[in-house]
Amino acid sequence: MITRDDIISWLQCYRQVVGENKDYLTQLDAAIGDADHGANMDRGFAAVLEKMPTVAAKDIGAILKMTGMTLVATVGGAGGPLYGTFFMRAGATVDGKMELSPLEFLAALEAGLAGVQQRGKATTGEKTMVDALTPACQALRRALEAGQPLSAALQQAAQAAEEGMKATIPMLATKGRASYLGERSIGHQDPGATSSYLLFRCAADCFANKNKE
Amino acid sequence: MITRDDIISWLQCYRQVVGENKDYLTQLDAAIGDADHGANMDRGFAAVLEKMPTVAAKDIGAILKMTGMTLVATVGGAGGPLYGTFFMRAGATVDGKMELSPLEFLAALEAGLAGVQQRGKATTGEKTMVDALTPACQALRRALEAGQPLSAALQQAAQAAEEGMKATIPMLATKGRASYLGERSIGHQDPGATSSYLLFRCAADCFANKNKE
Amino acid sequence: MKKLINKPEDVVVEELQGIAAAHPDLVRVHFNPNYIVRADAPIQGKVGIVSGGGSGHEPMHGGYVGMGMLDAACPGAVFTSPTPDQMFEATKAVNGGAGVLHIVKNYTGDVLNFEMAAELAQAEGIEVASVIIDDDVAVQDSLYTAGRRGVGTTVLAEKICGAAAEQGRSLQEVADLCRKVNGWGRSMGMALTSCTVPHVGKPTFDLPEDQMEIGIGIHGEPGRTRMPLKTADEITEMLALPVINDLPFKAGDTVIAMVNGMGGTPLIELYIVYRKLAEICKAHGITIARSLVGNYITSLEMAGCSITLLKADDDIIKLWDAPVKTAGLRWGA
Amino acid sequence: MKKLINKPEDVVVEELQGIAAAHPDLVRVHFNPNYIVRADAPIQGKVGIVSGGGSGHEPMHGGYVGMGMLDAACPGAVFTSPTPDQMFEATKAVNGGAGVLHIVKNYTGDVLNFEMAAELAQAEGIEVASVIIDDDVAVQDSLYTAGRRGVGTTVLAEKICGAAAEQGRSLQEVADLCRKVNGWGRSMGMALTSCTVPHVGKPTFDLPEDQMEIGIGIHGEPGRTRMPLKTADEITEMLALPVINDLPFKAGDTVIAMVNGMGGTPLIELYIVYRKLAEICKAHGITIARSLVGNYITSLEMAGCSITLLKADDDIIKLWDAPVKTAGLRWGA
Ligand SMILES: Nc1ncnc2c1ncn2[C@@H]1O[C@H](COP(=O)(O)OP(=O)(O)O)[C@@H](O)[C@H]1O
Ligand SMILES: Nc1ncnc2c1ncn2[C@@H]1O[C@H](COP(=O)(O)OP(=O)(O)O)[C@@H](O)[C@H]1O
Ligand SMILES: [Mg+2]
Ligand SMILES: [Mg+2]
Ligand SMILES: [Mg+2]
Ligand SMILES: [Mg+2]
Repeated sequence: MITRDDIISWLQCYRQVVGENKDYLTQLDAAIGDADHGANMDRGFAAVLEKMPTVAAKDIGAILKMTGMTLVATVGGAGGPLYGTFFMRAGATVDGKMELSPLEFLAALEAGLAGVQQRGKATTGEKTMVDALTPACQALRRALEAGQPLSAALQQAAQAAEEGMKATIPMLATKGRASYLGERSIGHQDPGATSSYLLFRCAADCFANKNKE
Repeated sequence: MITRDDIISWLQCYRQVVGENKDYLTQLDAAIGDADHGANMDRGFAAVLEKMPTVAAKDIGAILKMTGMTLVATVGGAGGPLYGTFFMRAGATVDGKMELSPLEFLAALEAGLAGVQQRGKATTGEKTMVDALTPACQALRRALEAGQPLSAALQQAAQAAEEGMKATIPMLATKGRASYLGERSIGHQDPGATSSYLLFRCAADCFANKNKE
Repeated sequence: MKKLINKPEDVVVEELQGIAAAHPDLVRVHFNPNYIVRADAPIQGKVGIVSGGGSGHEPMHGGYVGMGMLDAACPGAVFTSPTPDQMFEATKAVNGGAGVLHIVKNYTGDVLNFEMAAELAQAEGIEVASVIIDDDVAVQDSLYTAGRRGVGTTVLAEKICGAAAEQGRSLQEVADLCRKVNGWGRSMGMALTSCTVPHVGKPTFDLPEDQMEIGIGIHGEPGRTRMPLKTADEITEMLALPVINDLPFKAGDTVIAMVNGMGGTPLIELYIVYRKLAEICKAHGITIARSLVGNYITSLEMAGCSITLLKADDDIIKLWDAPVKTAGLRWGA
Repeated sequence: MKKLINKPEDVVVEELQGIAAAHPDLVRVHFNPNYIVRADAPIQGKVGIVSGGGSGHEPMHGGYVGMGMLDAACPGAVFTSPTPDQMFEATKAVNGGAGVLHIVKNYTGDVLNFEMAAELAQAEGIEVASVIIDDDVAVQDSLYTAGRRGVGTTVLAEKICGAAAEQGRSLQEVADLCRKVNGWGRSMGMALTSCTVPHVGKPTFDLPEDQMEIGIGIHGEPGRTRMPLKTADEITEMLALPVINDLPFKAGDTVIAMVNGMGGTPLIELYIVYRKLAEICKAHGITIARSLVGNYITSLEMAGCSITLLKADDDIIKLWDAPVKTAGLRWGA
């Protein structure tokens, strides 16, 4: 089972990884966007970690909803409402739970993805975070349904996210800021797909010892 | 005697030399001024040459006055009124003359210098054109009074102008735009002193074959 | 990075403190969440108008808060859309009972954050209408993409709708007018240099000394194409013709024309561009009834310009001429 | 050189054509000699006010021609004082029988050319008074030197004297007022970058990425000292304290404050400077009654700013608040 402490360490891990990759994400955004994705995500997750004490005794749903609301309130840009919606929707599906089965965790992530797609109206192939989130969720479902342990399943999800992220490179952007560049968006990796890959990478790393469940 | 054709070829020579030294003069002005002295002088003397046909049959006084008035009307900056006054005053002293003795030419130049000093209120040692014009006029007077031929006298005047120009390098500017720089004006050659030196250099070159007078 | 700033992270807050100190007669600045409101807000019975977006486009939007234009502006981080709480609080602060119009530039971030704010405000019983400005002809329009960016027409829409709200028109009327202005306005921009986002510390893109970017937005992003630098006349044509042909503006049309500086271009150059734009309009039989030349919607210190034409009928011209009293645009008051 | 221009030699004329096209309601532009006059000049019985100087300082001076400010402006080549025929013709064009005031910035070129123009106008029987603005505290004042430069106070003097002339004050009164404003105004400026004079094609000076120039004028010239880049707060202090100490401005004084951009600095930075200036004034007990934040007297695309404080009595404040209708400064009309 995934405990609330696991969820918190996942968010802590992600906060750190975002900090380390701030310039990298910003650089990706400079090429086809407006050079703020790294700073945005960094600001948002710093705020999430600061707010963590407010959910000290709360359930996983509360933690994830706090995460989403904090992102919405501090990030701005496209990333704020999209990642905010991701975590708020994920949280709503696991309301009141103090631990999650792998399939419950998957369901939360899938609800998050659905929220992103509903808000952003993007589908795969448009060079957005959806291109990393979608294959990641799919791979996770496939692996779990095939009976693989969570840690292995998350490794596959992270790998699928990475492939999805890389697959954005040759894409022509049709959503988000990169779409304004038209043909010039081709050849660049999408910053949001990159931060989404990192989110799954962190999950895989954090839950590496969850082999048994 | 100096004929009106000599005067015209002096001005033509100067126009060409100013054109050739436009960037040099501007560069000097960029260091301690506002990077326009070359363009200013070039614009002014191009206009003078264009107006030359209007004094086709006129006397030397008229030619010099036309030169001064044209400079006033086309140069602007400090250089415009100062060089303009120089030529207008010089012209006024030789009104109606179709040729000049060397001493008459000297008197015209001295009147021009006096005009510059009256307008600009600068004396020697202030890092301006006065620092080239003054020793040049003095050297010319000394040489002519010592009975030297015009060409030799003008060579000495040009040399004195050059020395005066170089002497502006270590000076602290107290007049003109360079004065705003305070101590930082030290170590740079004054652009106006440079253009004044070139004026005497042209006279020396143009009147080189006036040995006999 | 050469900027008159203290710390990159303090840029927006310190700017807002400066605005508060400089214009107490015009505006109040609220911090946490950050928004700028008219000093006399809310005005009972008047439609409130709220806009907002990333910072770095000054005077837009904060400079347009005041009588006859915006009731509130919500500044995000530099080039980053503000967050919903800002627009939500600003909407409450300007609601005078006649509803609130959100003027939103078409960027995914702006649209999503304003959308969330509108949902929150509506949940509290405030009537909110949202109009999206998408006037940038450099971007191909399509139902299947994010669509066109909102650029110069935003300024004109804020002025014109502000005047209409001041007249006492209803939310529906002001929103319809805003949609009309958006439908009749077209813009295109170009850059001679990139700009430097404070927290990034270096230019967003490198642009060689002999190259320019055509079809840029207002976030320091590269444009649609990079090409060798051309003369002001050629550049003006490259911007004006796509604008004219897009609506299309026709002989006999009357327009409001804006030549906008991106922040680092001196006014002397903008007038050179305006001169050519006036020639081009004349050649097309288009009458420029009113004009703006200056820095109105910028990208930090970017050098470059944009051109906006807005087809104008009598109503629009009258609303344009109505008094406006803001830090960034002022006449008749 | 990256500029929105056609040919360097056509910059000023094309800019003037642009101004003429953009503001036919405000001004007429005369070519050969070049000057900009109020559309309704000459105004019978009103003192005419003429200023001028090199181009490249836009909106100064052409942008200040109109009701309540200048009657005419004479633009020279970029950074080069205009020639006497321009001021002479402009003086004749605005003379409404009550005499003409020349507001002259203290640069040798400006002073000499205006002087010659005044002589020509006086010879034709026009009463001319000249007031020289020399407010730059970066330059040591002395009877034996060219003295201080005229910078920011010029803009304030033009506004205030323009209002006084509009009220019908006599030439003597307007000239005395102008001298008072000059006596009560002090400025200082700094640069983060150089600027590029069009016909030169490269920056006037090189300034390394980590250096700035303090005590600059408005002609792209280097300043009094070069030093490592500092924060906005430190820079504001370095400009404000010499300004405050020079007059000196004292506790209890009321001032008009201007934070002026040199052309390439975005407004967001100017407000950060204004914030600190307001703090400093407050700490000195100085009340800022009115303020201007923006590009008012520039050096082409130079990045940097200047600070101007003008001690203001009731008369000056009332004249400041009077309506003004120009391209560069407008309120109440
Ligand atoms: N409509 C959308 N749906 C899903 N993701 C989107 C959408 N628009 C943008 N994104 C994602 O957001 C990322 C940019 O985020 P960020 O830089 O924070 O916002 P902004 O573009 O407003 O500056 C893009 O790289 C892309 O992955
Ligand atoms: N008061 C003065 N008297 C004599 N010469 C002066 C004076 N002021 C300036 N100059 C000369 O003018 C030159 C600058 O001319 P120019 O660059 O054309 O004018 P500006 O300084 O107005 O740009 C200086 O190098 C100096 O020699
Ligand atoms: Mg971004
Ligand atoms: Mg010069
Ligand atoms: Mg952004
Ligand atoms: Mg000059």
